[in-house]
Amino acid sequence: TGGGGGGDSEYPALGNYPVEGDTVTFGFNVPTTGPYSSEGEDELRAYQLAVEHLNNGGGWVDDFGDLSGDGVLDYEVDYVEGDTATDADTARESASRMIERDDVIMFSGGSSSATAIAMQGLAQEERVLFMCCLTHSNDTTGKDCQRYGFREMFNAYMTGQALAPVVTEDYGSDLSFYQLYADYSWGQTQQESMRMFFEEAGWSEVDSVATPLGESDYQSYLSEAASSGADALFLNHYGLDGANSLSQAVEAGIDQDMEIVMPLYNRPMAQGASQAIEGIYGTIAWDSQIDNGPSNTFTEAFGEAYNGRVPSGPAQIAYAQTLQYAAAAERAGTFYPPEVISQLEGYEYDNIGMGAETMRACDHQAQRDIPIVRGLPESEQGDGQFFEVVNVTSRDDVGYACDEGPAADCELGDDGSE
Amino acid sequence: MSLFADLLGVFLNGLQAGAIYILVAIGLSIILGTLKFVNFAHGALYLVGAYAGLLIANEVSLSNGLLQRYGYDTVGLGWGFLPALVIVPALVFVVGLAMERYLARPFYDRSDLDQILVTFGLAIIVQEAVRVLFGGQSINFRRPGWASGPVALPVVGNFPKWRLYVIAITAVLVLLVFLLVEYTDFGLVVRAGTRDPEMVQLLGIKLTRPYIVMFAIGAALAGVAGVVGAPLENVNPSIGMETLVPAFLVVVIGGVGSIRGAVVGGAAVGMVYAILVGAPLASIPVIGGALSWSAWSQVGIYALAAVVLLLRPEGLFGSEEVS
Amino acid sequence: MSDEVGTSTEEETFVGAGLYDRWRTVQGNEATVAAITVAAVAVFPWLFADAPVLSDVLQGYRGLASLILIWGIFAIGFDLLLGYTGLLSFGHAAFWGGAAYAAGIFSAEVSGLPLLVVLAGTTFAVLLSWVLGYLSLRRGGIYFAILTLAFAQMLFYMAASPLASLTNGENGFTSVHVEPLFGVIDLGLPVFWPVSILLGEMLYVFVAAFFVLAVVVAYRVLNSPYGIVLNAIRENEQRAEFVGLNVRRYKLMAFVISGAFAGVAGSLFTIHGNYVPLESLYWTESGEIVIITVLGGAGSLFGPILGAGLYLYVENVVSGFGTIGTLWHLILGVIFVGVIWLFPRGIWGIVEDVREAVRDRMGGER
Amino acid sequence: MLTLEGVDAYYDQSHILRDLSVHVEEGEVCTLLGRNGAGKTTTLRAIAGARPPDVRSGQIRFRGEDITDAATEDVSSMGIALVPEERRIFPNLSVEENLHLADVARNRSNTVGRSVTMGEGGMTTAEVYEEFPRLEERADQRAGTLSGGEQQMLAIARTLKQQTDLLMLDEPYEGLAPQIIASVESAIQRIADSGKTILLVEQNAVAAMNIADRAYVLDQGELVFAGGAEELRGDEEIRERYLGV
Amino acid sequence: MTLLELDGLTKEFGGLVATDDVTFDVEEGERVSIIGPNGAGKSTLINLVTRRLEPTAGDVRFKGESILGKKPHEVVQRGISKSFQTASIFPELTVRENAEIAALAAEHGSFRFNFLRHRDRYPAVAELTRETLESVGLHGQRDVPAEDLPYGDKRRLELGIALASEPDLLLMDEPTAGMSPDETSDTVELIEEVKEQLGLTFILVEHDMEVIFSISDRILVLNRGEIIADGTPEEVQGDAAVQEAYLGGVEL
Ligand SMILES: Nc1ncnc2c1ncn2[C@@H]1O[C@H](COP(=O)(O)OP(=O)(O)OP(=O)(O)O)[C@@H](O)[C@H]1O
Ligand SMILES: Nc1ncnc2c1ncn2[C@@H]1O[C@H](COP(=O)(O)OP(=O)(O)OP(=O)(O)O)[C@@H](O)[C@H]1O
Ligand SMILES: [Mg+2]
Ligand SMILES: [Mg+2]
Repeated sequence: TGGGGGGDSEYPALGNYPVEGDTVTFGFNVPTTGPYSSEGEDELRAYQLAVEHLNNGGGWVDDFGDLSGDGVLDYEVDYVEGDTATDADTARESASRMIERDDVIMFSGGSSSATAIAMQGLAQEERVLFMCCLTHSNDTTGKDCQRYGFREMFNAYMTGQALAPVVTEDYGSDLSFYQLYADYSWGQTQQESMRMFFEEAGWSEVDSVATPLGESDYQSYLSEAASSGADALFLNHYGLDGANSLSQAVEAGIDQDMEIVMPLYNRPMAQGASQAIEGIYGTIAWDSQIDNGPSNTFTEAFGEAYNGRVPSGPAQIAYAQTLQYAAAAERAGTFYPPEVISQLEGYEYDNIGMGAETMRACDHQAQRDIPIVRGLPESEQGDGQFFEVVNVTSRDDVGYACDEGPAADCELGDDGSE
Repeated sequence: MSLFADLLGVFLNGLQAGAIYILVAIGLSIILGTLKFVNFAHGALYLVGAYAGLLIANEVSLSNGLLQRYGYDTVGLGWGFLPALVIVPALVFVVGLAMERYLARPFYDRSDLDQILVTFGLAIIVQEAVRVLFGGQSINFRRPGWASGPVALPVVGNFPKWRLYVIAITAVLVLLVFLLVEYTDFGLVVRAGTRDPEMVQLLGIKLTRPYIVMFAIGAALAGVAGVVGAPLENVNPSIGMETLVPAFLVVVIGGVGSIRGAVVGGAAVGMVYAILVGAPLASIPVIGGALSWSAWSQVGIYALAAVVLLLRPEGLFGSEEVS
Repeated sequence: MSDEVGTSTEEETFVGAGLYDRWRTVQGNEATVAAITVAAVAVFPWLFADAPVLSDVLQGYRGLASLILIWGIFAIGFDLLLGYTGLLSFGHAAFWGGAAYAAGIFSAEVSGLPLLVVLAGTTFAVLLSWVLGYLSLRRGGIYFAILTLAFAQMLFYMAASPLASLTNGENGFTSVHVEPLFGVIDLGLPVFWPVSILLGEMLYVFVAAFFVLAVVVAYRVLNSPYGIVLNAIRENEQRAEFVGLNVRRYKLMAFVISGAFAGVAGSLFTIHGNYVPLESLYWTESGEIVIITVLGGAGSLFGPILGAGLYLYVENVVSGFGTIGTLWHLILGVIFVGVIWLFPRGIWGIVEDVREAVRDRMGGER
Repeated sequence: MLTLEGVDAYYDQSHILRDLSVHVEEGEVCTLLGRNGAGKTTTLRAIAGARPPDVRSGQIRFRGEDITDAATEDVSSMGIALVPEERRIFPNLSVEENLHLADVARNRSNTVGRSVTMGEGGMTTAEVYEEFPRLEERADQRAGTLSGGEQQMLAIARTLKQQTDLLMLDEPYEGLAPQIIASVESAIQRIADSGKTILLVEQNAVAAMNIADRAYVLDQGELVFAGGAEELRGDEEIRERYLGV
Repeated sequence: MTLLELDGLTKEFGGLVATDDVTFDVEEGERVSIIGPNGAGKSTLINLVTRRLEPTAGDVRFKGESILGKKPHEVVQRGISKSFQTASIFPELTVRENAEIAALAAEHGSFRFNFLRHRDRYPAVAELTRETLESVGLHGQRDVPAEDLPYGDKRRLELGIALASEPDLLLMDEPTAGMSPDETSDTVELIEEVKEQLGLTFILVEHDMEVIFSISDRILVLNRGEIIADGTPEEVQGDAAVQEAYLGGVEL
């Protein structure tokens, strides 16, 4: 190799290319303060692990054919951290510091769609690649998609598709349901896809009511839901909102009369709602219970590095995204972003524990399987385990064409090459 | 479902939503009314009450924050919920004493502006200290069986038990404070001092002690609000500020210094909120059809405050100051 | 009045004092203020981000330099209200964020020409501050603070949900589209060499031009009749009314002027970031500008700018320094309380005290 | 019993009392006369420890103890009571509550944990009502809604309940109808007869002379006359110049 | 010409009647003093004229036009100015700036959009400021912060501020309160001087009889909100009711 970015490179300068010196810097921008800090810190552990493996081998690096375990393109990998505070404004500032001051060649992070979308926009402007971590909004690879952003995580649309078959099989195919949704883009798209796919499956929507983002008291809404006479309640809330709405629903005895479904789980939510998640269906990014080679390798490596800690779903995505970037750069033989992008677009892989996947070229959305889980009883929770995986819905049952669903609104923008 | 049941449900929801605001607002209002002290750190007392309650009642496992980093993976005494309910008010009372003595008193003679700023700064410090120590994550405040789960009410149906307790606790505390202020010598001195502190002193009554006690009572109420209110939601470092802003609105709506005002103001905010969310309006589409009123519920309480202030600047039960 | 200055200079017996007096008149000169500001703004980004030793210590970067200037504009305007008129608004996020959204939406829907975008955002902020000011100024003191807070929060919740079709809600407004300046100069490109060594991108020049303008305008306002009228209102509102001044209209004007500054800053923020975060309307943003202004020194022209620099530096650079970094909020809170307690005139006040002390020392030697 | 020595008092920068020396003997009725703005009220406030005014030099002693810088409530609990000018009743409290405040001050069990030492012999509420039957009629009315005269009665009545050795009255007849004045006058007379010391401030020299043993006349904060009541009656010039008669 | 007419002016505070059906006229060029015991309602009366208080009943006419419903600053713009009981100045501003504020209000009216024009570009304002400071003898101290002035000078400045608004009618509430005899006589002189120079009409509230008798054409005596006497100093001095209510009628 050697075309990595030194003075003799065949590509023009673009973004932070060429890389100066003999180290290449990655930026990891996660919430280390704020409501998602516990998740952010787990992601950070995974990122650090990824860098460690890239430089010295270990974990998936030994299995990825493209990676050597001796840096990337012969550059040693260094990294800088930033704190998004789960706030789009802060995230963007922090990212621009990495790009401007620390000359990162790639950055990653997320843990909320707003921050991911904000950072992805910056990536496109600055011509620095952004590997999205945890972001579930349709918009990330829909109307706010970018040439310089890639998403491994699935989205709200796919969650609806994945949940419908599993839930209807368990509860029956002719139930009526009531939806509460957080009144912002993620909540709205989540609510729409739940309605679409559950009505397709034979259920009928009684009503759906918007709740303000950041609401902490759902009692009034839940009373309305309880008196609607519906058979099931979908709580399209995420993070703290979700922890509150779910635990308050159980508190109000809604689970006695209705089936509750929580389309998207994350760990802070499970910690917040703890006993209330028992038996409640939802989707998660990844879970250590998923039993296959890459999953087990990762769980093991992570545990080894961090005192036996069990990695969370976002940690797995963080780790995967870092290695995917490095592998693409190796395949491209350069850090020149347009070349790396073309290596990632349409890339087929089966090495991160979620089955065979494609990073679709038309919207940069990974086409992959989706784990369906139910919450564990409180007594069985702990050690990073909150759910049991009941099914992994195959990617063949979810997804949409490039001119359908969110992808229809996606325009990727140019890659900045001349 | 009958209209009656609907309305009753909305009423009950409004009441419980208002209850916590009332508890926080009363202290805020009394302190502002009697001591003429603007306390933006009152929400921090709510926060302290919530975390103190949590740590007394439960054993909490931390997943980040400074404590966790230094090896304290689980913190908390785990003594149970009832001891927390008893200890927290006393604890926050003491915090209130200290706050009056060391923060408020040096600022009595300074402008409102300085008072707002210094207490705002303190609120940030407390919130950030909690965040640094315990991490930013939301913690579930578990309660024993008698205080959790639903109870079947006639007409309304299932209703969370703890919320009924909250309404009851609020009612009892409000009544106690009301009796204290209206029917005891201590209250008499405080009420007199509100109007003419110098004359009270001319009669030979030292005011520093009643003032510090009043401050601490206001603080303790916020602490109680924290320990009874936090279990409704999850506990995290920003709940203090999130409670403070609406509580201030309640004070302003009700009229500074008036217990009655705080109660009516709190109930009004709760009701407006419950009505905007509730069924009678939820089904009426706004122009454009797609939106329902519930999206306006937060906007609604701020609008209520703005309207009251514009029409009746001194608040519903406020007295026009004679300058 | 000029003859008076002349006489007093003549009366001075000591050369040193005469020089000092002349220095004061020069210092009081608007052109001088503008020149000093231009000079400072011209070397600032280089010193901050590229200067040999200094920048390694500071760990600054150019994007932050322009952001500091943008917040500086916001803070200057806020101080006209807080420091000079004595009104504490807890709702200035409404004008900052409102202008940011207005500018963003304008750029997407009408025209992305930077000057027009700034004009659109500022106009919106002016109109909004006129309405909110009219309503909030019905009451003073703490009520004013809470009313402004309530209106701003209302706007935040509206932008978050009911108006999400316009604002893109929680995800922030992503469709900002900024065109080249006058249709020809791309803001993202470096200025011509060698000026680019100092100034970097055109965007900085664009922002810095507004910053200098803001300083000059604020200086003008403070030296116009408004300067003393606003001061008079702060010191003794009732007396101001009883010399025949329409205090409420002057307060409203102060509010609107500060809204206009916030509007310019908010619009520049949109152009700077190509994106409008929903948080720009949240009350914490109002809290930040209060902290910045008070920390820097309310009631002085340059104090708040210092405050903006310090705050943003701590927020964006110090926050990355390991353990201390995660404590940055806490540390700022402690400093803030300390400043209010011990140095109500802020950092600028300390600077002035030191200057005074040095001058006294020199005077003693004379 | 009470001595002021060379007292200078200020409101901010305005110099009100200038080198004032006054003394009051145990058991006497002493009056302080002077035109509007002469500084009479200021003197009483200075004694009572009310701030402002600000006493910058001189000394005030009560029974030998220096009370120049003592807190208001401490002065009060040493047995000095002030009925201030204007009707400083508590408008938001009922008449009964206003009167009860005096009990609170007196009764150590009712104050918030502070021990109080006070003189003997204040009236009970019943006695007060006997003295001012109008107040009994209005016992439950908010004091702010009383007429001016009734408010003045209440202000005096409140202090009559206190156990005081030295009673300072600032224009107690202000705004009272003649027959009420008579009743207040006789009440004061009775207090005086019971051996209490009284320092009475009046503009109405006639009324003051009726009960006073000794008089001081103030002008622009300076003492221009000190002597027996009889002596003042005889001093045409002082009366002419400083009392406007 | 009749400058000011009060017609049945009544002000109640809660139950308390502070001024009770007060009716009187003030002619142009007249110097009227109002005296009366503490709480008689003198300040209340002044505040009613300056529109700081809203009357319960009655009317106030200035130059033949009712000023009820006007804002205080509008009343000042029409030519009623007030000097305050306790020194009401702008402490942190310099003496010159204090006078300048009033001069601005006089020259520019109650409000103007002129925030982008330098202060020094208004010669008329500067001129008026200078004149004012000269007439109260503070020109020499113009650059001193007002709070550093001795008390007597503060009162002068306070009077200067009132004069700078170029009033037709000047209301003065206890202008010599808190002054030493020397300061008082200086102030009397100052008032005399101003009265000669500007030919002002004024209403003076004072407790100091020397001041009152030396400068008023007419004295009104107020007691418990009612006018109990109205006449020349000699007439008032001889009035029995006044003796009784105010001067203390020492008939021994
Ligand atoms: N709070 C204050 N601030 C400034 N000056 C004051 C204050 N109170 C009183 N004065 C002034 O102090 C002087 C003396 O006032 P004081 O009230 O002692 O007079 P007095 O003899 O009681 O008069 P009166 O018979 O009118 O009650 C007056 O000139 C008055 O204006
Ligand atoms: N804002 C107010 N609220 C209630 N009562 C008031 C108010 N202002 C004045 N009063 C009452 O009205 C009456 C008249 O007061 P005013 O100040 O006019 O008296 P004054 O003649 O100026 O007395 P002084 O000579 O002491 O200045 C007094 O009894 C006073 O207590
Ligand atoms: Mg008096
Ligand atoms: Mg008066």
